[in-house]
Amino acid sequence: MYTAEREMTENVLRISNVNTRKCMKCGKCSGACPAFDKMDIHPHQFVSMVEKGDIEGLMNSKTLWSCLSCFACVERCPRNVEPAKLIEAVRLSVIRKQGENRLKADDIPVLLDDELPQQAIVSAFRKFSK
Amino acid sequence: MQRIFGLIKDRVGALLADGTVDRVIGWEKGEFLYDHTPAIFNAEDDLVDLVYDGFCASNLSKYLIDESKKDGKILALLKPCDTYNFNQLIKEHRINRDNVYVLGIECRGMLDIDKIRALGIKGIEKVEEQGDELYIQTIYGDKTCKRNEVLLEKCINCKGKEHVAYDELVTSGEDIPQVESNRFEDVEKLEAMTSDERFAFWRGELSKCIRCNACRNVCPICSCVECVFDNKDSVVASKANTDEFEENLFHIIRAFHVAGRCTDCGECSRVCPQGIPLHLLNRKIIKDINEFYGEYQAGQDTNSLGPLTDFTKEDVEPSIITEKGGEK
Amino acid sequence: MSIEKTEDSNFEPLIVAFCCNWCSYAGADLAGTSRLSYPANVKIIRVPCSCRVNPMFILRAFQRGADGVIICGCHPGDCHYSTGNYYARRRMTLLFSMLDYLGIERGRTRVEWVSAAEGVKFSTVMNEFSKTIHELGENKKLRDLRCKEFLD
Amino acid sequence: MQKIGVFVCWCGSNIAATVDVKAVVDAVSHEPGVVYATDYQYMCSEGGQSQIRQAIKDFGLTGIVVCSCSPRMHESTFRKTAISAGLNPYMVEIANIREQCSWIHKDREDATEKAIILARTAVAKLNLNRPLTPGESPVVKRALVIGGGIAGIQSALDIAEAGYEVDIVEKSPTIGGKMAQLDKTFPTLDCAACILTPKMVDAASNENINLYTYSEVEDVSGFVGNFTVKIRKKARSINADICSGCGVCTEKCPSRKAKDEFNMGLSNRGAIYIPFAQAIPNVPVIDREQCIKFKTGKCGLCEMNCPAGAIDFKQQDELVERQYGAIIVATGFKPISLENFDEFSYSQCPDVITSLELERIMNAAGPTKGKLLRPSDNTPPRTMVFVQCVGSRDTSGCGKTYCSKICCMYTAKHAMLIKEKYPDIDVHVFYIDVRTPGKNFDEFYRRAVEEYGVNYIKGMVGKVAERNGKLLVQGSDLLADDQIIIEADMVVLATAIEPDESARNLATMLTASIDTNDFFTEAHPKLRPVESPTAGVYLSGVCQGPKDIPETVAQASAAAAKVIGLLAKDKLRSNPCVASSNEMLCNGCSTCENVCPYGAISYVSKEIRSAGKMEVRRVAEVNEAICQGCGACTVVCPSGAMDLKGFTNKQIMAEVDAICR
Repeated sequence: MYTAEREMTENVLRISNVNTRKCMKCGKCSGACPAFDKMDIHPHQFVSMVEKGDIEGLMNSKTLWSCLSCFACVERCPRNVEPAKLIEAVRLSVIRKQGENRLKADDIPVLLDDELPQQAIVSAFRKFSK
Repeated sequence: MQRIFGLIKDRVGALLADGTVDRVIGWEKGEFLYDHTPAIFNAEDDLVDLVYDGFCASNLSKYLIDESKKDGKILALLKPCDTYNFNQLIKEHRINRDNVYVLGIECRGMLDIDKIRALGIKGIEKVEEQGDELYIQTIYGDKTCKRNEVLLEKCINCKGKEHVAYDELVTSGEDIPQVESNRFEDVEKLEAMTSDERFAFWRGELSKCIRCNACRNVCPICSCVECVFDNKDSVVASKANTDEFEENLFHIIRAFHVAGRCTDCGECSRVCPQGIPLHLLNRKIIKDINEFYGEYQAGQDTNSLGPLTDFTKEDVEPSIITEKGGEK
Repeated sequence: MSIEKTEDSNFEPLIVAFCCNWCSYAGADLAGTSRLSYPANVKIIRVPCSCRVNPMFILRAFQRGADGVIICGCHPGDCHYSTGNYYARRRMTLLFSMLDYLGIERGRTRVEWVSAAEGVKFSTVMNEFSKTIHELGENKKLRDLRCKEFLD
Repeated sequence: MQKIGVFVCWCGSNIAATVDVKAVVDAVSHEPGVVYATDYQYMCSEGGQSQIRQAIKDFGLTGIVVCSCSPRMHESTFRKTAISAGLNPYMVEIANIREQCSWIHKDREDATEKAIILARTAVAKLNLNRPLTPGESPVVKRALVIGGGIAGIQSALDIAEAGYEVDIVEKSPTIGGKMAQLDKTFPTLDCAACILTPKMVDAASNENINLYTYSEVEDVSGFVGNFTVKIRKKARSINADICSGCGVCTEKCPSRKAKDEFNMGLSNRGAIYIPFAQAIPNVPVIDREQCIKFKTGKCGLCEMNCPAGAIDFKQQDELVERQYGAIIVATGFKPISLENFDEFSYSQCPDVITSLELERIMNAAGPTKGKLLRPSDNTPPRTMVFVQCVGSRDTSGCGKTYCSKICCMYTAKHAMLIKEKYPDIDVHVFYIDVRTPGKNFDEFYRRAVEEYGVNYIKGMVGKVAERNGKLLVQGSDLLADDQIIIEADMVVLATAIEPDESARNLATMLTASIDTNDFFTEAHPKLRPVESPTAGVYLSGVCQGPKDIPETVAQASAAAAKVIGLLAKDKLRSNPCVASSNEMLCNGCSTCENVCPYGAISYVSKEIRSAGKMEVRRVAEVNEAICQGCGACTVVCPSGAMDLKGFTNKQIMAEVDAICR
């Protein structure tokens, strides 16, 4: 039957435009992930969880917000599966449920500190601006 | 036209005299002043009959198929549009190149006697051509008209004044205005009609055909050793008019036989006694080829593969025609 | 003509199909073995390759009373003779464009690439084509393109 | 007029159920040319066929029409029946009233009427049939093998064994191919050189085999049974007949900068070199880019020191043209380039090597004389990491989509050999799946794990980075759901393999089909794996697809068996339904020549009597052995001079008329 979970998975797949069935479970994404240690669910598991339809698990995971969106997994994946996009899609699902809490562009300078690498700033902005 | 004719005559005389060529193919006076016929001049003094003026529209490259088989060298006077056919015949190994000396002659565009008469000029005795003006002596006094008003259809849609094949060029040095025209104008008009209107148009035109084969006999490309319509045991031919097949579809089959090889020289329409616009059939195929497979001018060179003997993996599918939309 | 051609709905179109021996003829056979049905008025002529179909055959078919002609061949790239269908594709495009230019109804001619494994596609194509021809009605135009009178 | 017999088959009930067979017989018996018509339950059975034979004799039939199942089913059966009754087999036409009539039309009246029309069409065609006899072409009793690796050598040996002459063309200075570079081979761990060099010596000494080393195929023309091949013998700058192979020149040569291709560039070689000790032929070759004599005109030390005076700087390439009956492609493979895989920093760190480079390092004749040392500082490694599927099973476009099939086995071999010789080295292998689908393969892999303690990690390496002399290999361990970093001394990449770069233009020369990965396409993946669709061209070894040595040798012998089968025939029968040109109508315009996919049409000038006088005309001529009968030429020929036997213009027109009557 067409449960809410089914619909959410469809939603994630549509937003991310990722075909999870292409994943051959090689684990290269987890091998290349710089934020691996800070994650409870690891990149190679994103794909199989979305495949199984367990969006809930991903939504409540620490990974969702510790992923740097550095796209190393997308760059290195031999099967073009693009795991990072799944994270972006699930983030969207979470934010859409919570309603509006946009981060304004001019709020950012105050939050910055100098050691933050450029990439982290960009991904932070993308994370919190949704 | 007088100046260029003089230059040609001298040059031809010189080449005949010093033996580079043995004979010359050009035009000689016909019965009337407007129907000069192709003729071969073997010696210098025959050149007195040579003419070159506004009525030498016929394309001499077809005669070179047989002439180039004979030994000895023949000089051919070729207008720019004739050289395209010459190249196409070279590509099809029909002309023996080393037996032909091509003298590319300048052409201002040939005149259509019916159009002159349509201007109300009757009883023509002499036509004097001065640049773009025509001074015509008639039994009712002198008349003048603009050259561009009375050009042949094929000269209105002239493909350009450069010769694509020549051993030597004879030009008068005057600049010749290039007539601006959209060659495919009539084809586009026909395409805009509904299919019933088009069918009525073509049924009207093609039923005028008296099967005199003039179009086939004048076409340089349509020069098979034995034409499929003459060859009794081919699948098509039937001399007696017993079988409608040949009657109905002669023109479409002929258009297909020359598809991709026709240089659009317009001779078929010019010679048709019934005035059927046969060139519109060939020109439609040329327009399609340009549209689907890229600009192609038959006879531009002597080694490219014709569009129907070539392909690319990305050609359009035939369904592009059936799904063209519009009225079925 | 064996059966009298009448104007109304029980008009039986006559369709000639040129099928290339290696792919579409085998596709037709597969449609047969899978017992898929398509109208009986489709008659198949076997040719070695779609490039063997001469425009004269198609014009002859129309002129002799066919109401629709379909040419089937291998998918471009799969031709048994490697390049045959590429030539056929160009020639048929120009032929169809010429027929349309002469005022013949566009739907009367068609090219379809059918592989030896596409029995289902073969029967759907034949059903579709037969329906289109049925709508277009009897082919009068190509029968008398040059004769004066018009078979009304 | 023909005397035609029509035989309508019931096919049990397959036809008779929806087609009124009697009505078809009755309708078709009035057709012009038909003298006999009958029906029978099973035309293709012995009973049916004897009925046909009997009718041919009784009525003196000149042709038969069988209305039955598809010609693709029983055309050959009924042609054999005709031959046995003394009738030309091409005077047989089949009307397909089963697959294309009785099985698809449910209405009995429609089906019967269509069957009548189909029968009438077949009779109309048969009226215009003419007896055809398959052409014959001679077979040159010699085979060509392109590629001198184990595949080429094995094929050549088998063909020579059958008594036929074989030429091997090998582009590198020696035969032996990639296998010569290997140390040991799986699954038996016997040394590659020990099993290869005897075969190389046999190939060299076998009087039926001619070796063309340091040579390439330049042009191939002709057709099955009669190929004409131009071979370019590149100049070695050494007179091979006088040279004794002593190797003095290779020691004296001062130019030492060239990378030794045989050792995968891990060591240098002189400008004049012999690839490896057991090279066949054991003759050096001068690399003209590196040789100081060729570059500056000075030096010539090799010439001075050569006892036999075999050095000849003036030697030029030589073009040889020879005829062959069959060609075997054995061009082999090479590892892919790793420029798209910067995550392994192969080009930055010398200690990150490919498996083929490891073979050379472990080989006794290799750059390190068999001792396992790190290329960077020649110290023995403490920890080694193997990475599987580098560039294989990759649809991202950086690598190859297919599995290279041999890496799992040779990595297990490497791991086992290293652990056996240096037990204290830690060996880790990152794998996605270990694929060991062969005889004793899985047992071999399990020995590596269970007896030798190789650590197999299910996961993939994400990054390899160098930090103060050590290689930090960061990879995932999926079973432990962990990301591990191993400090390794050496990293070996199991690199994907791809066909040799010569494959692409060789395929165009042979008009053999090739797929997007440059592997040669076989005629049928399951039923004809060693033949190319192009008749006379056979495939042996990795040129057809990734495979290991046991399979390559098996395929090499299979290809050889096919070639022997072909060369055993004196004559080859070719398809008689080919194009033929009527010289009276031919314009000689070459349009047909341009569309012929097989180049079967050539032009000759001929004395033709036309209109009473003799005239030399340029006319087309069809080589009946090459022409496959597609008919492209018949349609582009405006005058109808070119026609196709068996499917002539008149026959097809007659079929169209019969259908539309």
